[in-house]
Amino acid sequence: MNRINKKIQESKKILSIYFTAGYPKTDDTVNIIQNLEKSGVDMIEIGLPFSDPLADGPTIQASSTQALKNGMTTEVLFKQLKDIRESVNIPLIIMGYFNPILQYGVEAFCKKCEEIGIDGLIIPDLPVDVYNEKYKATFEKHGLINVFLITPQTSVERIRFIDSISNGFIYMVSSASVTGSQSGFGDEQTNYFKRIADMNLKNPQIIGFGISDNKTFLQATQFSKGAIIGSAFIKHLTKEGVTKINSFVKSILK
Amino acid sequence: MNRINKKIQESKKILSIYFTAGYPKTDDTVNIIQNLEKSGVDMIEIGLPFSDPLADGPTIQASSTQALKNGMTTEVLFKQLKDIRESVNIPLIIMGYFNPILQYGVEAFCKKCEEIGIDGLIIPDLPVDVYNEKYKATFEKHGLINVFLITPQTSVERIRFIDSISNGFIYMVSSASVTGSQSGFGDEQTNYFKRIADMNLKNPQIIGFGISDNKTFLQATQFSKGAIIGSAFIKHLTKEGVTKINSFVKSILK
Amino acid sequence: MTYNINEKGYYGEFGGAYIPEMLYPNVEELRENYLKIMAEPEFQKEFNQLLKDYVGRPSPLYFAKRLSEKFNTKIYLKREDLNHTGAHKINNTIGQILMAKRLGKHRIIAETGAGQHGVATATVCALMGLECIVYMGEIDIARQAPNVARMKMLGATVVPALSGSRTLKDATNEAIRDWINNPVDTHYIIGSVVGPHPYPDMVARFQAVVSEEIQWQLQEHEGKTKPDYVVACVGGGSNAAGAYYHFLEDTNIKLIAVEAAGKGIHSGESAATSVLGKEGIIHGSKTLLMQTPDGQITEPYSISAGLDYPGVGPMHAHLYKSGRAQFISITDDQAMKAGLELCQLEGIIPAIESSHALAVFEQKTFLPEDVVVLSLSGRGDKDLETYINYFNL
Amino acid sequence: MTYNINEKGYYGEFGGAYIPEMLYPNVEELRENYLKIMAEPEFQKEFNQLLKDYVGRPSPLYFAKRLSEKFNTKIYLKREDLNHTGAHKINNTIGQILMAKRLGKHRIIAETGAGQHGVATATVCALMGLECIVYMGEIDIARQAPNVARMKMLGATVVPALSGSRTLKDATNEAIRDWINNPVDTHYIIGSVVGPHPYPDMVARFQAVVSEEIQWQLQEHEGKTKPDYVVACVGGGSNAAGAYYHFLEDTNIKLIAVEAAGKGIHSGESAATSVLGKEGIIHGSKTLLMQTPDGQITEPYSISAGLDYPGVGPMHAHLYKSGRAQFISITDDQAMKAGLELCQLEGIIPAIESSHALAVFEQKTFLPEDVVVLSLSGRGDKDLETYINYFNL
Ligand SMILES: Cc1ncc(COP(=O)(O)O)c(C=O)c1O
Ligand SMILES: Cc1ncc(COP(=O)(O)O)c(C=O)c1O
Repeated sequence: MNRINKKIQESKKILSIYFTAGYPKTDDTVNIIQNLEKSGVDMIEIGLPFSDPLADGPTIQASSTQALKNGMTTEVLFKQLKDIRESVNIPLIIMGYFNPILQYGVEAFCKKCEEIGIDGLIIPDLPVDVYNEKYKATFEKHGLINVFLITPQTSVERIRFIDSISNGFIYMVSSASVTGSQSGFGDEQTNYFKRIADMNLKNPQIIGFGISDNKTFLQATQFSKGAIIGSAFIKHLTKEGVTKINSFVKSILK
Repeated sequence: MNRINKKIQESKKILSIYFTAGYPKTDDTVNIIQNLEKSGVDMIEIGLPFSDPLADGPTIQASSTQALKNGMTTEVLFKQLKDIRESVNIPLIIMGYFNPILQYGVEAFCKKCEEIGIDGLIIPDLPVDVYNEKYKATFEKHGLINVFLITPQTSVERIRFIDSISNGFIYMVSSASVTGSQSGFGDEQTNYFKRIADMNLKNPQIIGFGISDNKTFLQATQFSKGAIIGSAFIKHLTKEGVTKINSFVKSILK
Repeated sequence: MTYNINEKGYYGEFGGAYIPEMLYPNVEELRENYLKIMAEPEFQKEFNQLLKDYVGRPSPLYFAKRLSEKFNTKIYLKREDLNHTGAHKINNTIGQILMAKRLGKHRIIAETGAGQHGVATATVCALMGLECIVYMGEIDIARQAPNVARMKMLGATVVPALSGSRTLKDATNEAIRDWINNPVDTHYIIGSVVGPHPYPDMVARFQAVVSEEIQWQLQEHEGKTKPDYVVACVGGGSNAAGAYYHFLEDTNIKLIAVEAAGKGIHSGESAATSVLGKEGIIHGSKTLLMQTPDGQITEPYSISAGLDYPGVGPMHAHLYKSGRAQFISITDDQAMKAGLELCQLEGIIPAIESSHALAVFEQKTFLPEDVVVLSLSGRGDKDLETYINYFNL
Repeated sequence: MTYNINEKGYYGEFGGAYIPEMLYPNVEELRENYLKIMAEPEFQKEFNQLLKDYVGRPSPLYFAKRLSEKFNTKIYLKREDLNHTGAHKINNTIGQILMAKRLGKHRIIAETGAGQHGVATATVCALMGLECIVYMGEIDIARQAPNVARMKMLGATVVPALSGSRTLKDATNEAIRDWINNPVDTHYIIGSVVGPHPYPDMVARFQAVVSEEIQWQLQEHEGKTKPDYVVACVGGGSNAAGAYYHFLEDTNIKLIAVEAAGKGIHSGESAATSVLGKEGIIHGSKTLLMQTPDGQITEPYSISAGLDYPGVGPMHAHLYKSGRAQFISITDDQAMKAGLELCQLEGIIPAIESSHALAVFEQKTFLPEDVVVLSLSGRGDKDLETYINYFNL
């Protein structure tokens, strides 16, 4: 059973952390992953940096730009992750834009992920229909869960459809926004969280975008299986480097 | 008999000098006129300065601008010239653009000229036909000779016509150019001088534009009754003020 | 009474050819030939073809919906701003370059204020492969830099006029001086309905295409060929002459001429010739002009280089004197405001000259059913810096 | 084989909608409605009326006599430079603003490179009274200052894109981010035949008026509706798409696409996508783009801001891949020279983008009887400073 599915079966709320591979330093990747697991994080999204991350806000953009400057590439990332499963057990997801994956070759990319022990992929600009038509078989062959997003604007029908083709969790974007642009959730968002919760989807939802602290984590997980923190953690890395990861995670979980 | 006609009857070549009234100083007018006569000049053209002297080159333009800045006006000029005939006997011509004369009133202007003892007018932008139709009678009533210009481009017919309506002399522009833009005469111009001389006009020709020294004065008067110096004299005034007028004139006549 | 020119070259008492003898052969050659040449079918064909394929005529007659709503009347903009080179000026230069070629000239001179006429002249010279010298006041060179650049790109020589007020009036003087100095091979393309006869009439005829088009375009829009009002700014008066031309004799059609009042009519910094001017002679023509009591021509002022001229063409002097046209003066501030308003209501950045015409709507009330055609004589690309600085954008 | 789009939104293997889920509702709404809305007679009427009265269409098809003589072939220039706002871009923004209104949007965003699309968008927003935000790379803001000024005059907010190469690509990213953040009330007016389906097709259809006109205009000039060649520059590819549109399926008509080679194709400073690009995803579309072996999008370079884009639209990727169009790369130097030549031979100052197309005549020989239609996509007013500095005028 895929580590994501296993993790979801646990009764606890899930804290997932996103970081950009190669940031702040090229070789911080493994170190960050290990520290995150040690600090009690349940799942990790490893960002494959992209030159034109159009769904991301300024914080993640800047970290991607820096990572690329540092020399991060798909090849380098795979090398860094080669032995990751010797030390890390929690689910690992690669989050990246489609073009670098396409250039690597989707088949080759998936194969490599499988070899390393990656559990899933989030590719924001790979549309559902293209995935279904062209890549689903490949993903499944390599035991990879493809995670789809929904937003407050996603129609009920489409949510049901996405639920039907998902087999891990649904990445629920907290509000219409690129990453990092929220601070705290208002009525509109809580209503949206409730509305989705009430749909009783087969896949659990994990909420991302705008989770930055204990308060927003609790708000989000009140209506969902878990929450994903991205920009807030990147900001922490920018300020503190790879030290004090533990205290960052503790400040979320309290 | 008008002083211009009388002067022309003399057998000698005529040297006529142009200067801009009110330049270099407002009150230089009378002084310059007296000095020119004393130095042996035969005729004087008193320039009534105009803001937009479009037939004049940079030297005369600049002197006009300065004269206007000095406060020269038609009224002021007439005041300065009020008693000029007490001290000066040679022909005096006022040269001015039409607009200031029009604003003064053509009739009033002519009357004033007569009172003062002005002998003629040169108004470069008063066309022959308008003069004939509207102003000839007025000029004649006040004993003023209107001097017309011809240029190398003027047709034979038109020269004959201008000759027929002239009764003093014809102002023969040496070449197609605004004032002051020549230095020395070439074949083209001498041919033109000869061509006109050969026409045996009833009015003598006095050549203007581009006479600046003894050499050009002699060249010009070889084929004509006289020559007019403008820019060269203004340059002298700019450099020397009203002093040494005598030596300037001597340098021309040698 | 007629509002057009008579056979002697006068509009009423205005016009004529008050030129030095040195210019006589040139002007006379033109006077004798211009109507004959313009009537030639070959000329007509070439002129119309270039207006269509090169200039982009007909220029649209655009119903300005939001502007009309704001002022509760029907406003049509005659879009001379869409012409090649950005103003009505090119209608005239196309005509004159064809004229010059037929007269055998191969050197072209022009004066320019806003630079639009200079650009339009440089353009047709490039098109025909003729040498081009443009005189432009030193001050205008500074405030209309984009147009100076355009003339250079087009291969023209731009000569600064350094005398007098160093604006349009002085550039015109310099051009005339050049013409005096080059009487045989050179044609002087005057840029407005000014100068000695036959220029005002010739330029008006080349610009008349504007009102000719308005007639059939209005027929399409409104089912009638006649507007109630025609509004145009007046520097020298060529865009107004073009917009009025076919309506001159029909006094049911009201003509409004808009002049630049600069910082205020009586501020001493103005170009409102009809109010401040007196009859006189400027640039070879008897007309209204701003002058001292002594007959010295005054240095005018307007924020708009194209209106910064102390005279008007003789046609306009006559339209004023006879009462055929109503003259309205618009200050810098009023014009700039009206210009920005057009940008933001209609998405059209007008030349500041044209903005003066647009400001009429704040000054005068029209009826809801009035059809008001306004000559949008040019686009504001050349004026961006002035607008930006003025509004601190 | 067809060269047009298929019902799934692909040109051959290129196109599609590779967008984040956050954009799905917006793009889907558009995809479902665009053809229906465009087919409405009311839409057609309003679109065509604005093209005529506001934009100034038809734009002339001008036979460039002196240019033709120089290159010993028959060159016709399609004069998009005469359009309101100075380029072909407005054809598309007029269409899209009408589309946006029918979709009930009241906030408009756009990206811009040369600023032409930004100005065209700001213009139609002013015309319709809609809020307008334009994203523009910081570098482009500096090198296309007149267009920035124009957008401000028109009431638009210009937001600098500070990421990446700070040119068109990054401005597009920022616009997409804005759209993600404002999914309900906002329409994104993309300025070229790029972006997720249905944008490339929608923009091509709005620009198709260009080749529609070419057909009947060529009939008037040459007695036939079909040229031998159609030449256009390609940044994203919208002016080319418009000029090719009605000729796509007729392979007797040769299509030439001109890309910017910057300082030389292999200089590392270039935007010659067809030569340097590989298949990939950019701005929601599968197409050819310049990228590292690792799939990072390369920062392109061209002296011309409008061609300074690392991709091409999917239609053009298909035209290239299928061999339907010949792709030619032109360096900065070649383009600048060709631009100046047009100024001095024809009196037309072209946009530097269009100058790239013009440079083809030095690279490729045509037969004397060939009828070559070249899309003069815009005028050079926005580029004066670049020209002047380049040539030290
Ligand atoms: C756009 C525009 N409108 C108007 C004028 C004023 O000229 P006229 O009064 O001859 O139309 C100019 C002169 O340069 C101009 O450029
Ligand atoms: C004048 C002009 N031509 C061409 C282009 C390139 O765009 P496209 O390839 O979409 O026609 C631009 C872009 O700004 C432009 O302004």
